[in-house]
Amino acid sequence: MTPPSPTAIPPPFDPVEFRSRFPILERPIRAGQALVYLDSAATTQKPLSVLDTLRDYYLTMNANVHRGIHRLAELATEHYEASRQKIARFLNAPSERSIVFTRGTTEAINLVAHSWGRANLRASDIVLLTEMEHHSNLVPWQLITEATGARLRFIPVTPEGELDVSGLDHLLDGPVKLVALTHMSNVLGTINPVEHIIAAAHRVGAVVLIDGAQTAPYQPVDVTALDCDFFAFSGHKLMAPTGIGVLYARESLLSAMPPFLGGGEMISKVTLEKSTWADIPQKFEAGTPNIAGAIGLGAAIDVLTALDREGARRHEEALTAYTIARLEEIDGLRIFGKAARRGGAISFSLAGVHPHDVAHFADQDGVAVRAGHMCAQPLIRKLGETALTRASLYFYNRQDDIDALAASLRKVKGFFDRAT
Amino acid sequence: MTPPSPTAIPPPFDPVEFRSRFPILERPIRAGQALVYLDSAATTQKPLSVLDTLRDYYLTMNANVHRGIHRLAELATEHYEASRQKIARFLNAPSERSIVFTRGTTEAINLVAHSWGRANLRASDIVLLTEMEHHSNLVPWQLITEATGARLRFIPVTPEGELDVSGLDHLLDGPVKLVALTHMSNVLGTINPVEHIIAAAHRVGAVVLIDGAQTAPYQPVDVTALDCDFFAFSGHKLMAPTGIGVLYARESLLSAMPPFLGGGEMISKVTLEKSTWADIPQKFEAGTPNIAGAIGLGAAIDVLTALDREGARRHEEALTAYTIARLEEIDGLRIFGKAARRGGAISFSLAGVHPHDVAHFADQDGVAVRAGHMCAQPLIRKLGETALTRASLYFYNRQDDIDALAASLRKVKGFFDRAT
Amino acid sequence: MQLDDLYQEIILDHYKHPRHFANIPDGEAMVDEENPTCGDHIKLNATVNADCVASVKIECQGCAICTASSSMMAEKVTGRPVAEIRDLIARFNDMMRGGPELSDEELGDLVALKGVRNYPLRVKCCTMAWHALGAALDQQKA
Amino acid sequence: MQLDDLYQEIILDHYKHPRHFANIPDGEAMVDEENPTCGDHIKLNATVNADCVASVKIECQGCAICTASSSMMAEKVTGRPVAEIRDLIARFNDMMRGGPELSDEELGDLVALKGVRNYPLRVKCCTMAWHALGAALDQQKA
Ligand SMILES: Cc1ncc(COP(=O)(O)O)c(C=O)c1O
Ligand SMILES: Cc1ncc(COP(=O)(O)O)c(C=O)c1O
Repeated sequence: MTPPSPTAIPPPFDPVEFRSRFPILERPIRAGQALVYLDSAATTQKPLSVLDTLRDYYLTMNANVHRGIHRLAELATEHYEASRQKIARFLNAPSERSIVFTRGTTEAINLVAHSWGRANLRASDIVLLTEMEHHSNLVPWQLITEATGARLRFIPVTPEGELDVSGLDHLLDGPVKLVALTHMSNVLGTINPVEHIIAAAHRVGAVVLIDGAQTAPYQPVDVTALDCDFFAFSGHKLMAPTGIGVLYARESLLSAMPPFLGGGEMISKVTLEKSTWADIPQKFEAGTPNIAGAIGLGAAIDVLTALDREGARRHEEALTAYTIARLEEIDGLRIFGKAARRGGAISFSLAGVHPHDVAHFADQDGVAVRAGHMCAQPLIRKLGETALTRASLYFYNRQDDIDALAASLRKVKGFFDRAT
Repeated sequence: MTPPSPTAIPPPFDPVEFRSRFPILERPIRAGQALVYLDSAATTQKPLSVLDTLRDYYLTMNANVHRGIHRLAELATEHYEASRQKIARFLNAPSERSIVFTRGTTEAINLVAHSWGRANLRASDIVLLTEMEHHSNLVPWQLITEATGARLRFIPVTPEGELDVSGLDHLLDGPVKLVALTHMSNVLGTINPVEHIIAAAHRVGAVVLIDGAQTAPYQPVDVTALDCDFFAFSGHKLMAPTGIGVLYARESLLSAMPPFLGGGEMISKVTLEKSTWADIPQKFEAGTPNIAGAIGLGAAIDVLTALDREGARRHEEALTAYTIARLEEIDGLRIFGKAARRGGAISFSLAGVHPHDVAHFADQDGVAVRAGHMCAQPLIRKLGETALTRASLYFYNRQDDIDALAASLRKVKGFFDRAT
Repeated sequence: MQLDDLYQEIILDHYKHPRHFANIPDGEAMVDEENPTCGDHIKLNATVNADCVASVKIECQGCAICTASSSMMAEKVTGRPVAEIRDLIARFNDMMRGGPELSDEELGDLVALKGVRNYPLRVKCCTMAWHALGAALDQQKA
Repeated sequence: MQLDDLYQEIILDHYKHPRHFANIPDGEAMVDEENPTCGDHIKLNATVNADCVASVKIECQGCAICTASSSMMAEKVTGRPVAEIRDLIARFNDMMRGGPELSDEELGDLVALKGVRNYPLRVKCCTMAWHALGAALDQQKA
């Protein structure tokens, strides 16, 4: 668990070596059948170093954090807080005080909705979202605007699957208090022009939350350069264990926000009638946290930090282009999302075959893809569909995976075409 | 991960064999120094079978649950839901539909406070707690009564560290909507007469939440026999990974409660403006859950289920009596909590030595105990102290551990007595 | 590929040429169900006459299994006594979830759906229409 | 046991016989600080006269390290220029958190607290009084 020196220049990204760190990818999914994992936008696989860190934690330092003064508690606390520091550096946050551990992106956004939202949203205030949000960045705002009387507005999506920001000034006109949007669509792969939108939102005094669930794994994120007010991501989508995620929040906002969950750790002085709160970020970490998860997230961040990230990103970019090219050769296949700036989530329909059947056939060939609404029902409906199939990539994928997918898709197409 | 047949009669509890499943207990905490772990009320150590289950999950079936129709998603979902069933059986809940996965006890209680509390508490309603609650079962109610205008009342604690239920009828007089209390004090070890209090509360129409963080690891819990409405516990306190816990809730209550966190998984139909909710328990599990944690919790439950639990409990009971006897031999040592029914959390003061110094000295001998307010400031204050030292046991402890503690306490006492 | 047990000829036939299907305008469906996991969507209307299922109309946006199951069900139940169909719904759903098998004789064409039991994540696709029919019959009673 | 570097004679002496300690009634403290982790509690009043720290009064419920650090600090700072003490507070706290060491000469008796640096979880016990004094001096300025 020695963290790599941040100044060392990493060796060029080596896709074969990188893939070899993920034992599950070498393991047959059924007798004699290789796993072709193309569902990384849902969750990524975990490298051995992360699994070793988890086990090592439990075998050598398991204890509750912050509360004990024995050696195990000291070790656990040290590693837990070291992970927070790694995350601050990973996001280029000014301080680890603005890093709150959550279960994942969903809890992070709900934390902002409950704490910042209830304290700051008044009747007829406006929360501006987009039509391409994951349910996790839509439903919390529906709940909180219903509770506060605030209203929702949406930046529309173009037929190409990009945000239509031509009417942004108009959408920002009025008492817009918050703009919350995804950095990258988990359906279309589109990378949104968040810098532009953040600047525009700040001009009218709105704060901005970026749902970074899909970008944090993919490209370097710099919250200071972005100048966003909140940034949320999930560990499990960047090679870390399940059950851990992060809310970055501007320190001044976080300090001013009322607590969300109450309990141990987040207090300063407690009487039966009244309590005062701990300093940030502890104020927002009530109860025993996912200690092993947080330390495992640190190990996953170590993997990313030690990587030639631009090389890894280019590998995935090239593979995305390859995927699109191979899929477009298939008769009746239609890809949704043609954005110029995009990541490796590729959704499509196949004429005459329902996505469930597509995914089922693919699975029989060992190819794991997703079918359904991908937690973005409003977007799928806007695209005129009820369900899509999605293949999504990560740095460990290779052309072979795509070739297997394409072969499987031709097979299912053939099967359903024949049966007429 | 084959679950033990629930009907098999387990062999008599064997403390030596049981202890051998916890490798951390055999590992020196410093060069040449054995670990004496007496902080299990804060968090327990993990048996190898739980760690193997975690690793096995990541190496053979890691995928997001409920959303995919490929083989990995199928395996992950199957094991995640099997764990929910194990927990339902473990608590003797009528159905797994009343089992909600949370991060731990703290989040479970906050879920009830936010969802049930906001929907049901009105100005001048009363929430009845006790003076011995952990901050996690106090602060959420302070926050929610402040938000709703409801009021708090407290069942007092006697000098012996038991609940004084003589005035219970009086305390239940008025618009008492909820009674929330701990099953076992994490400071005093006292096991509370919850059956009596639940019956009395139900007679006046109040619902009852039991904080089972300390009892679920210790003794069999039967929520049906208890007839409680909510029951919360943490995995990490019963040998499971960090970041996972459980809320049991009566199905009728859970169905009627509004959602807490919004996001993926917890929805049925989503439009931009409005959403409808999934059936219970999914309605309360927004976002990607701690999948590995939940499955690891299932493995920990397997350990308990396969155990001669009465034998294990009696082992801890005997060790508790031994601990009290050995500690009371020490000059100037005072034990807080003299309840007849009690578990293995033993808090004490040592005349002339601050608990921090006690714990620090103990740690230098490899003995891990806790010092401070143990997340129960109001109770500690009521006992007339600002901090205490706590030794807490679990089934893997043995007399040697207690002897080491006693020796260490004599040493620190001698050290501070000398220096006058 | 072992898919032939799942996607049998008769299932594909019902998928391509579903029976008793019709457009049901929004708000005119007795039952309107969505599978939140995947977006499968069924609207269903049923009429009862002299204690028999007189007619079933379905609009289904779903996969081959969901569509074929809907179509085969509609064929199977039309004209049959409500009490018998209620019983069939219960036992069919139970069988799909691992309960006792119905005889091939009783199942008729539905035999083709038995293979779905080997694919737990598809069982819901198969039982959705049956749940919807049950809900529609409940409304008739009320 | 390596505790002698931590619990030196002089620390125990200040713990048993703290200097500049007094009862400070609730509400009369300039600074009233609690360590949420452990319940250590410090109340502190300080007066300034002619740019010097004229007096420090402390009420402390804490461990040996916390108490001794409070007592030794009070002795050290009384009568010294405020500017010098501010600087000392900053550098002392910094040293305790791994920053540059102060010379033994400058530290005087405080040298005995250096050993606390080897026990990260005790550092807060040691710096609490210094934070409180800093806060009290800030109030004098305002
Ligand atoms: C009685 C009691 N309630 C609640 C909690 C809080 O549990 P957690 O920190 O796992 O949420 C604890 C333990 O810390 C406890 O002992
Ligand atoms: C864009 C986006 N936002 C939010 C989420 C929710 O993340 P989680 O389920 O980890 O909370 C996801 C993934 O499911 C996502 O892709």
